[in-house]
This record gives sequence, C-alpha cells and structure tokens, in this order.
Amino acid sequence: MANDMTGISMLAQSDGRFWMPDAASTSAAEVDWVFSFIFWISAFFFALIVFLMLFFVIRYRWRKGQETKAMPNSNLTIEIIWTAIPFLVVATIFWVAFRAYMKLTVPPSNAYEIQVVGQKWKWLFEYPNGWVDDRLHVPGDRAILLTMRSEDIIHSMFIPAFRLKMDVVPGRYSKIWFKATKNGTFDIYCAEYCGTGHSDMTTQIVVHAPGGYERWLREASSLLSPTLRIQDLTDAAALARKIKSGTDPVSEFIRTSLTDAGTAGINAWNGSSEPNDALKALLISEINTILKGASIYDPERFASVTVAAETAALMEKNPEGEDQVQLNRFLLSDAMPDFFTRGPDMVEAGRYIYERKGGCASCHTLDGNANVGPSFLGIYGRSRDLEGGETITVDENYIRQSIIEPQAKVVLGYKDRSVMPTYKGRLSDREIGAIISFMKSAEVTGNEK
Amino acid sequence: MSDHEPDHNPHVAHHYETEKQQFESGKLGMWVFLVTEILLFGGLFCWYAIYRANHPEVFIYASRYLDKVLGGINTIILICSSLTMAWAVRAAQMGNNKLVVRMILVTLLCACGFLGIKAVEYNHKLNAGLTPGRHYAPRHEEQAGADPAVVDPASAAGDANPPVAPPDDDKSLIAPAARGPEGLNLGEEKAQGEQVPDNVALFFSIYWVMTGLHGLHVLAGMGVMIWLLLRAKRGEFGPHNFLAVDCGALYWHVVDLVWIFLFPLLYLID
Amino acid sequence: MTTAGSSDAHLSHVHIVPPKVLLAVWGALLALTVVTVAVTTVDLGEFNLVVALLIATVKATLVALYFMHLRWDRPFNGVIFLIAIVTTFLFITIALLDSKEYQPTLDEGQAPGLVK
Amino acid sequence: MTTSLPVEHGAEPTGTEDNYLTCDRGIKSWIFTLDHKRIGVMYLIFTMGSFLLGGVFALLLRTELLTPQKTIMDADTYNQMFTLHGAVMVFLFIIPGIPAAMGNFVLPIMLGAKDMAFPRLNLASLYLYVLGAVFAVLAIAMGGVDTGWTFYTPYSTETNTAVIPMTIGAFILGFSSVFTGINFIVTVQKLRPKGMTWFKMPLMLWSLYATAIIQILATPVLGITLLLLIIERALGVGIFDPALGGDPVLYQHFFWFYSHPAVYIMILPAMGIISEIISPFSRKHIFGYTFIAFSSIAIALLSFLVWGHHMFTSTQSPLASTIFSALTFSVAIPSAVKVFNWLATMFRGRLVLKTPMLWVLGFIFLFGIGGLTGLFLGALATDIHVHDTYFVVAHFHYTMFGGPVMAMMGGLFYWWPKFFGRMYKENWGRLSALLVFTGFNLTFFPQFIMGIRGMPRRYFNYPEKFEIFHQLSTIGSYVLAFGFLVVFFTLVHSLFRGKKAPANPWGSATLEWRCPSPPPHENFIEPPLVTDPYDFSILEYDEASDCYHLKPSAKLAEDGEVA
Repeated sequence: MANDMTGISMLAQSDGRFWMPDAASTSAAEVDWVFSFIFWISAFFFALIVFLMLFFVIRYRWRKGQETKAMPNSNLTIEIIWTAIPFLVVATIFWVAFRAYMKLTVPPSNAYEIQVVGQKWKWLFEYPNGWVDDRLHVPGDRAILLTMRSEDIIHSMFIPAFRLKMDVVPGRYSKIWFKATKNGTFDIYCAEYCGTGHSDMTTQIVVHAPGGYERWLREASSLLSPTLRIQDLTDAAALARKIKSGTDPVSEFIRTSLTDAGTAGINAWNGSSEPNDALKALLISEINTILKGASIYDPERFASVTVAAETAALMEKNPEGEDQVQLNRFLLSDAMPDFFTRGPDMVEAGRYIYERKGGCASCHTLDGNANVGPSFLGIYGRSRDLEGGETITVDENYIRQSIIEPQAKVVLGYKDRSVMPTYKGRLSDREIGAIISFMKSAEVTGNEK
Repeated sequence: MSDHEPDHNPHVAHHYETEKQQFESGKLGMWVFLVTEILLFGGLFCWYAIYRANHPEVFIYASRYLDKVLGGINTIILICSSLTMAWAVRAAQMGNNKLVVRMILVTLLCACGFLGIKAVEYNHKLNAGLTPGRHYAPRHEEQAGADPAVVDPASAAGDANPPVAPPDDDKSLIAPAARGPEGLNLGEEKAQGEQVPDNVALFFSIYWVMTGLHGLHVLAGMGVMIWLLLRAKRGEFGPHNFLAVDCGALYWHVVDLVWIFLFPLLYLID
Repeated sequence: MTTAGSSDAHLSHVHIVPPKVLLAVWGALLALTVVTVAVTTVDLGEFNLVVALLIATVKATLVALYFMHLRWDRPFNGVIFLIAIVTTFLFITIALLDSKEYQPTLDEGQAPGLVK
Repeated sequence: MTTSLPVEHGAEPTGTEDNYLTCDRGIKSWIFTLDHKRIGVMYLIFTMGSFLLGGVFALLLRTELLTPQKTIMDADTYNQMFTLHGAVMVFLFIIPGIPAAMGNFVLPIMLGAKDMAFPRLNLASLYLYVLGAVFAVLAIAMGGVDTGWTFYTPYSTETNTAVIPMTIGAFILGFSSVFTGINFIVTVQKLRPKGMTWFKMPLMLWSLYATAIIQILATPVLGITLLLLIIERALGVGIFDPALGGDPVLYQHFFWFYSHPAVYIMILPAMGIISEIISPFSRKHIFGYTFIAFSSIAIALLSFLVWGHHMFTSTQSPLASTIFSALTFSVAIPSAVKVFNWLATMFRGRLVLKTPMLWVLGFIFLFGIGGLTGLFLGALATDIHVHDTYFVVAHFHYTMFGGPVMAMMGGLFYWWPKFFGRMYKENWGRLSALLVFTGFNLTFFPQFIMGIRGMPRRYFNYPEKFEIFHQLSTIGSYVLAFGFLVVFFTLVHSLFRGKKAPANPWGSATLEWRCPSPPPHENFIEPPLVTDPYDFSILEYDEASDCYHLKPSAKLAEDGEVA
C-alpha cells in the first residue's frame, strides 16, 4: 500500500470519489444527483438532531438542587410545523427521485437490443447476430436495451457504474436500458441471492469506442465459422500468385469464379510484392464467396489433389449449411496446402464454449473434483454408472445427448444436485461438436492416471 | 390457580373486576382472533383473485369439473348448521343445557355431512386425476392418447398417458421452445376438437388448497363443538356462563362465511 | 337449570336473539343460495361474477349481523371485523394492480426448465 | 372492591411479603404459570438465548468476510450462516423480543391490571414460541437452510436444504406472535382500571397497542404465505412456480405484506421504551404526548401500505413502485415527529445520564442514521442502485439494531430493578452502552460505503477493493460482542451481588414503579391511583431509602377525588 496514503484518503476510490463508484452512464449522472440531494438533506437533519441532543446533554445536565424549568407539555403550532417540514422534504425527495426513475425506466425507442440470460451462476449475452458471450460488449455511442430472462431462479443484473439493477425472473422478461458515457470495462454482479455460486456470478461489461463493438462482434462470432479470416492466411502472396497465374484445375476454377472486383484486384497486383491489407481482404472475401457456394468438388477438378481423410469423411455425410462451407474449405486446403489454415481450431472453440458461451465451467471442472456436475477430466471414453442402474460409455453420442436432454441419463450421484438446463436450441450442432473435440483433447482427457 | 376472594363471583377469573368485563374481554378476544382467520383466508383469496384475473379461461374451463349439486348441498348444510349453532347460543343464554346439547349435536351432524360430501368430491377428483399442480394428470380423456415416449417412468406408474400436462421431468425435453410462463402445458387439441387452456392445473391447486384449508377449519370447529357438548352435558352453561358457546358459534359462523364465498367463486363460474 | 352465580337475572350484555329472527335469516340465506345458483344459468358476461359476489356479500352480512350478533354487539367488534375485511381488500387490490400491470412482460417464447 | 393489606400509597413495602419470583417454587410453578411476569421473564430468557445464537452466527459471518476469498468456511456454510443469522434474529429475537418479553411484563402493570386478559393464551403463546424455536433448531440440525431469511421462491422450493422445518417454525412463531397481539389488544381495551383513560396511558402502552394491531393484521398473511410455500415445496401446486403458470414475484408480495409491517412490530415497542425512559431521565414531562401516541397508531396503519418498496427491482410494475415509493415516504413523517418530540422533552430538562438514558441517546443517534438512510431506499432512483447491497444491510441494522436492540437494552437496564429487584453497577452499565455504541458504528458504518460503491449483499467472495471495509466491519463486530459480554456480566452480577432495588429508583411516575420491586403476584397490593404518567411533581425523593415516593399532598388530592 502506498505509504503516503493516510486516513480517509486511503479509503477513497481511485478517482477520488468517496461515495458513489465510477459514473459511466447517462443514468448514473441522474442518480448521483438525486443521491447528493438526499445526502445533503439527511446530513443536515442528522447534524441538527445530534447537535441538539449533545447540546441538551451538556447544557441541561442534571446538577444537584436544580429543578426542571417550567415549560408547556405540548404546543400545537410547533407540532404542526415539525409535521409539515418533514412532509415537504419527503415530498420533494419523492418527486426528484421519481423523475430520475422515469428516465431510468422508459427506454428510447431506437435502443440497440441485447438479450441476457441469467442462470446458476453465469450471465450469458446474446447479440443480435446470434453470437452468445459471457461478457457484455456494447457500443459506447448508443442506447442499449437489455432484455433479460432467467433459466432457473431469480437473479439480478447489477451494474454499479451505471447505477442499474433489475431482477431476472423466470417466466418473464425484464428490461433495462442505458447509454454509456465512458469507454472501458465495468463490473457486473448478480444482486439477488441465488445459492452456492451467487458471489461468483460476476462478469464485466465492455464499452467500446465507436466502431470497436462491431469489430469485436465480427471477430468473436467468427470463432467457429468455417469461412476464412485474415489471420487464417498463412501465405497470402503464394495464394494470390496461385489465383493470378496457377495452371492447375482448381486455380483455374477459382479464377473463373472471381467477381469483377476480384478479377480487377488480382490483375492490378504485380505478382511479386507482398499483398497489402486491401488485397488480402479482397482475397478473403472472394474465397469466402466460393466457400459459401455449392460444393466445389468435382472428380476431374480434384483428380490430381490428395483428398485428406478428414475431408472424405465429411463428404460422406452430405453436409449442409456451415458444414458444407467447412467441406469446401477442406477441399481448398487440400488443393492448396500451406496457404491458409484448414478451419477454426475446434478444440480452442470448444474451450471457449466450455468457459464462456456455454458456461459449462461453472458446474464441470477440469481438475477431477466433482462440482455440481461431474468433472470433465478424463471423462471421455470412460464408462460410468447411471442413475437407475445402467452403465454407459461416455462417447460422442452420450455427450451430445447430455447437452440436449440433460435429464435423460444422469450419472449416478448427481440426481439431487443442481439440475442442468437443456442447451437444445442454444448451442448449434457445430458448437456441440466443438465441445466434444475439446473433451477429446489431450488436456481434458488427461494422461490416464 | 387463582385464589378467589370470598365474595368473588365464581364465574369471574381473579384478574377481572366484573362478569361483564370478563364477558366483553372474551368476546373482543374472539373477534380479534377471527380477524386473523379472515386474513389467513385473505391470502388465499388474493391468490384466487390474481390467477382468475390473469387466466379467466382456466377458471371457466376447469370449474365445470366441480359438482355444482354437491357444492350447493354443502352450502345448504352449512347454512343449516349455522342456524343450529346460533340456536345453541340462544339456548345457552337461557340456561337450557339440554337444548344446547341437541343443537350442537345437529350442528355436528351437519359438519359430518359436509365433510362426507367433501370426501366424495375429493375422491372423485383423485380418481379423475384432477390433483393440484404438477400432480395434475386428468384421466377423463384417456383415449386422447399422447406420445408415450414423452412420459417419464416415475409418473407413468400412476397414470399411463396424461394428455394435457406432461409431468415435470419432461421439461428438459421441451424447455426452451415451450410455452412461456404458462409453463409447459401445451394445451393440446382434444379429440372433440375443444381447446383446453394452458395451466388448468392452477385451478385445481387453488381448489384443493382453499377447500382443504376450509375443511381443516371445519374439523377444528368439530373439535370445539365436542368440547362444548361435553360441557353442556355437565350442565355448565347458563345466563352467566355462555361465553364459550358464543365464541364457538362465532368461529363456526366464520367457517360458514368463508364457504359462502368459496361456493360461487369455485363452483359457479361458467 | 344450573345455578347462576348471581341472583340478578338481568344482564345488560346478554342479548337473546328471538327464534323468529333466526328462522327468518335462515330462510333468507337458503333463498339467496337458490338465487345464486339460478343466476348462473343467465349469461351476464362479466357481471356474473359481480352478481355472485354481491349475493355472497349479502349472505355474509346477514350471518354477521344476526347469527354473529353484530347488530346487538358492541360496535367496536364490528369495527375490527370491518378492518379485517378492508385490510384483505387492500392487499388483494394492490397485488392485483401490480399483477395486471406486469402481465404484458410475461415471457411468451421461453419457458425455463424449472426442474425440481 | 375489597380491601387488602392496609399499605400506604407509595410507602416502601416491608419487603417481607412474597413477590412473583418467590410466591411459588419449583420448575412446575414456572412451566404452568399464568402470571404474565413469569411468562415475560421466560420470554426474556429465551429471546436473549436466541440473541446469543444469532450473534454467534453473525460473528462467524464477519470472521469469514475478513478476507475476500474463503477464510473459515465454504460458500454453502456461509449461505446457511447468514440465513440462520437472519431467521433467528428476526423470528426468534427481535419480533418477540420487546413485545413478548418486556411488553408481557410491563403492560399489565403499567395499565394497573392484575394480569393479561387471557393468561392461558399468554402461556400458550410462550409454548408456541418454544415449539417454533424447536423447529428452527431442528432445521439447523437437519443441515441448515440456505435461502436467506426471506425464503424467496423459486430458490426456496428447489434448494435441498431443510426449508420445510424452518418455515414450519416461522409459521408457529407467527401464531405465538398473534396470541400475544390478541392479549395486548384486549388487555388495553378492557382491563383498564378506574381512572386509566386512554390519554393517561403511558406511551409504551400506545406503542404496544399499535404493535398488536400489526401483529393481528399482518401475521396471518405470513402464516398463509409460509403455508403455501410449504405446500408448494411438498406438493408442487405451482402457485409460485413459473413452470406451472405460477408467479414467483407474487411470493414477494405475500411475504412483504407481512414482513414490512413486521419491521414496525420491531420498532414501535422500541419507540415506546424510548418515550418511557426519556421523560423521567430528563426529569420533565414528555413533550407532545398526543402526537407521540397517535404517531404510533399512524405508523401501524401506514405500515400496511408500503410493502412494495422492497420490490422496486423485482420486476414489479413501475406504477406500483411509484405508488409504494410515495406511500413509503409518508411513514417517515410520524417517525420524525417522534424524534422531534423526544428532543423537545430533553429541552430545558435535567438530564440524568444513567445507563438507560445512555442507551436512549444511542438509539436517537443510530435510529437517526437508520431512518435518514431509509430516504435513499424509499426514493425510486437511488434505491435501484443500492437495493440488495451492503447499503441495505447497514440501513436495516441501523434501524433494527440501532432501534429495537438499543431500546431493548435501555428497557432492560431501566426495568431491571423492577424485574429482579436488584440494582446493577451503574458504571459497568454505562461502559457497556458505550462499547456497544462504538462497536456497532464501526461494524456497520463501513457497510454504507461498501454498499454505495456497489458491494452486493450475501456475497461469499468479494472484490478486493472492499477488503479494508470488511475488515473494519469485522473488528467492529468483535467490539460489539465484547460490549454485550459486559452487559451480560453487569446484569448477572447484579442478580447475585446487586444492591436491593427500591420500588422507584429512577423517580418515574408510571404505575409499575408504585408496586414493590419485584412486584407481588397480582402486581399491586392495592389498586394504584392513576395519575399523569409523566408528572413528576407528585413525587418526592427520599434520601434514606434512595427511593421516590408519592407526595402526601398528591395522595390526599387523589384520595379525595376517589372518595
């Protein structure tokens, strides 16, 4: 602790404020004003009462032989006065606080909506594009509306820096809105007692500078996406060269599939210099268009390409949607190895879902200690006894079922613990696949004790 | 416990001055106690009011499963018992202990009749699966047939195919896509094509709890009456000593009052 | 007849209800019960509930005034009885008001799997 | 009425005749006693035992919070600990504390009656209290409860802890409280002796009467709430379960309809004690008697209209919140009126700073803070921020501890000579008041700061920036505990070594000081003369016996009037 800090100053907050924490929203300013208003009124009355009391104690202390001075036992005028004054004071306080409350309560119509889910003991935030995160990211330059619901019991969303609090009640939506005035990271707490992990149900809100939020959301939500991102490019120059002048059927296919802008961009490039960011972005966008299209597989086109086992396995499944995109990316990667990665790291994505989006970590540890649910350490491939006597091997199917229908097959000894909610509709197949990949990874399977 | 002074009225406890003071204290005490009874039921009426206001369709639909005739007979029985109880007070005031005994006996009989009919009703509800909350599993439309795969083994033991309300263990199967605060009861189309509202179980929760608590009060009232009966048999009551009968009667009338409201609110909805 | 403590038979606090009154109240209660049932066969829409409650209130008043002696009792006992009813009403009204207000926020799309 | 012993009014009793403690002996004479004083004493012992138990829980909690992470217990134990602390303190200590323990003892005597209107009901209420306490202990033995004392649904219907025994316990305790209330109302209404008009009643009786109104009107709703909770948990009727169409917020309406008025069950009798002590220790007539009396009734009635201020963030509708906020502020007015009248009573008085008065001064200071911080909580905008934080914890400790506990201690030291006929060591008593006052402020003032800065309540782990405040608070709690240890030793010491107490050691004019200390079985040797309860001019000090007596002139005037 800094040695020049003394007394009260040691107790003050980093920004020098003593009572209220950092004020980072438009409503915080309102509330702080009401707070100071009431604070000074209270301080005045408190000082008055204590002063009078102490003054009387000293002035009228009992001394031998002194009699009480005569005084009437009541006085209607004075009673009316000290009934009326508190009445006026509290009426004013009510009015001031009510006005601020109305501003707090009624959201502007153009607010940007983010869905919030409270569950034991985790906050999840669902962004308009469907991405779910365990931290609340918001743009700093517009009003935000949080529409909140609970998966289990009552929680309460509390953002001290914004002076906001609202319970999250099962069976109904509750809403709060705010407009941040400062960029940065602020604490979020659960303020309604919700059991064992109540005090761990904390997270942060990140207020982004203009543009930052959109960038973050794009980045974050592409975590599992099989489309190509800039950072997936391992050799942009080689890729561009291949597209510009490659003679193999795949390169020709790409060249013919380019949009006009893509053709123009490639032609403008000199063919030897390191591609600049604009060209890289163009390449990514062109390739992604191809990836998102129909299957690029054609036996003739891929005749000279060694198709990896992984690619073949996926092709067997006649994939659709994102898996179809993934298949195209595998095929392209097979044809042009070393130019870009084969796809998102499913283990890493799984870890992200385990820790954040799915919130698995709040009940399932990785260290072998049972929490509310069984630990994930070494669970994959092991056989477990179930409630009801059955025995089962923890394989992909079992994990998938446990995520979608958690109560279907409960491991022995976990029936009475806190009950896992279903993730059906909350995690995509691909995300469940990522979790399975994560559980199969060396870190989680452990080194077989 | 108290040592009576020589000229102290034997009907008056040591800490009272006069018989009137004692009588009025007793009466006042009883009334204050009745206040607590009214507020106790008040909570239940609040429950009723809120759910009826929010889900009127449930009440209209479900109340037809109550038997109006039995409810009506019970109302009449209770009114008659109130009369006999009021008469018992009159008899006690006049010192006619024999009449007190007879009147209380009739009242007791009425109470037994009330509970007997209630038992018939309850039995019918139990058999039909019209039980409260998550135990609700109506059987009167068994043929409507639900997907057997949805039934969990625990509740299947009691009832094969609950068509309206899947038991709670189903929730995980349906949860996020279900019907909201109205719960998971997917008001399915009945065979006849009639729409069953969501959360019919709520009505039966209210029905069971309200009539159940009322029934408990009837039982307690019967206990009081047996005690009064024994005292009347000993000829204890007279113009100076009828407070016990009076208070017992007040209690019984409150039981009647509650039923006077319960009957139209539960039985006479559609 | 049992012994009475005092020879003075006249007691100011005792009011004996005449049989005629008891029987008349009883008859009125029975008649009102029939009316309550009969009214349900007429469809008055929202008013069915109002009428049913009105009749029940009249019945309750009769019981309270005559069977429960409130008509002849100390007024204070009636006052506490009324206070109880007023308090109950207050409770129901405010709770109902709030419940009606937040109805629209109730969650239509999602039901949390609240499992015991 | 018949004449009994020919004792002069105000004369020092000879001390040879039996008092309520000695008139009957043996354990049975206590278990089956119908004497309100013995029932009061037993209540006092049980409530103080509960206070000790709740206090131990509190010390364990505070010790756990010394460090931001685990210190001496795990999260689940911590959750049970604060639940038990709350439940024991509220249901077993504060609610019965002043009315059932002290009120039972002093109400009939202050009124000039021989006993409560219904002594058997009074005993039954004690039995129910014990039964309720047994269930609470059973719940602790069955592994405790972790719902918080409010038993909020749906958590309370799904947790695996012993919720049912605890709620049954609270349900039974509710009935105990109702029985006490019935007795108070009927006793005050019907057992007033000749001359004791409503406006000659000591203010304590007004507050107890107001308390009883709340007990009668609010407690049954708690009863039905807990009953529904038990039924919900046992049978799943769905009333509070959203999955079955129920409404968890409705539980909060039900619960606070009782529990907010319950706050006034705690504070009203405390305010009565303050009025009782402040006047004799200022040697001056209470100021604004009628306003203090009616403010008690006003508080009792208004208390039923404000319950929703506990629910501003509960998703209660903004309309209801606004109405409740406005009504909440109305309760502030009668409370303020009382404080001003107390100050006016001290004005130009002759303040005797003995132990009871020190507790009273402490009360005014602490309750002042408690009441004024209530303004932040009643105000809509600020409540949103500080609700469910340590600010609320600090606020209700300032009102619930700074109010009832300080007053109860004041009352205990004030009536101790009357209860047990012994004087305690004055300086020890003063020291204990000072220690408790200091320890209390050190414990709870830092919690205001934490709360405003956003420290949520019921947190097992907390952010490190709050550590210093938690540590101050914990140290304060140890000082507080030490203060109560001093209280305990002072009082117990007096029982064995204390000087014999005269009938009226403080020079109070209320009736309980006219009968010997301790009072005889039926309270008064002969019916007392009812005088203005705060007119001290009718008393004179007798140095020889260190006791105040009625002046002969007052006696004569009254005698003449009576004759």
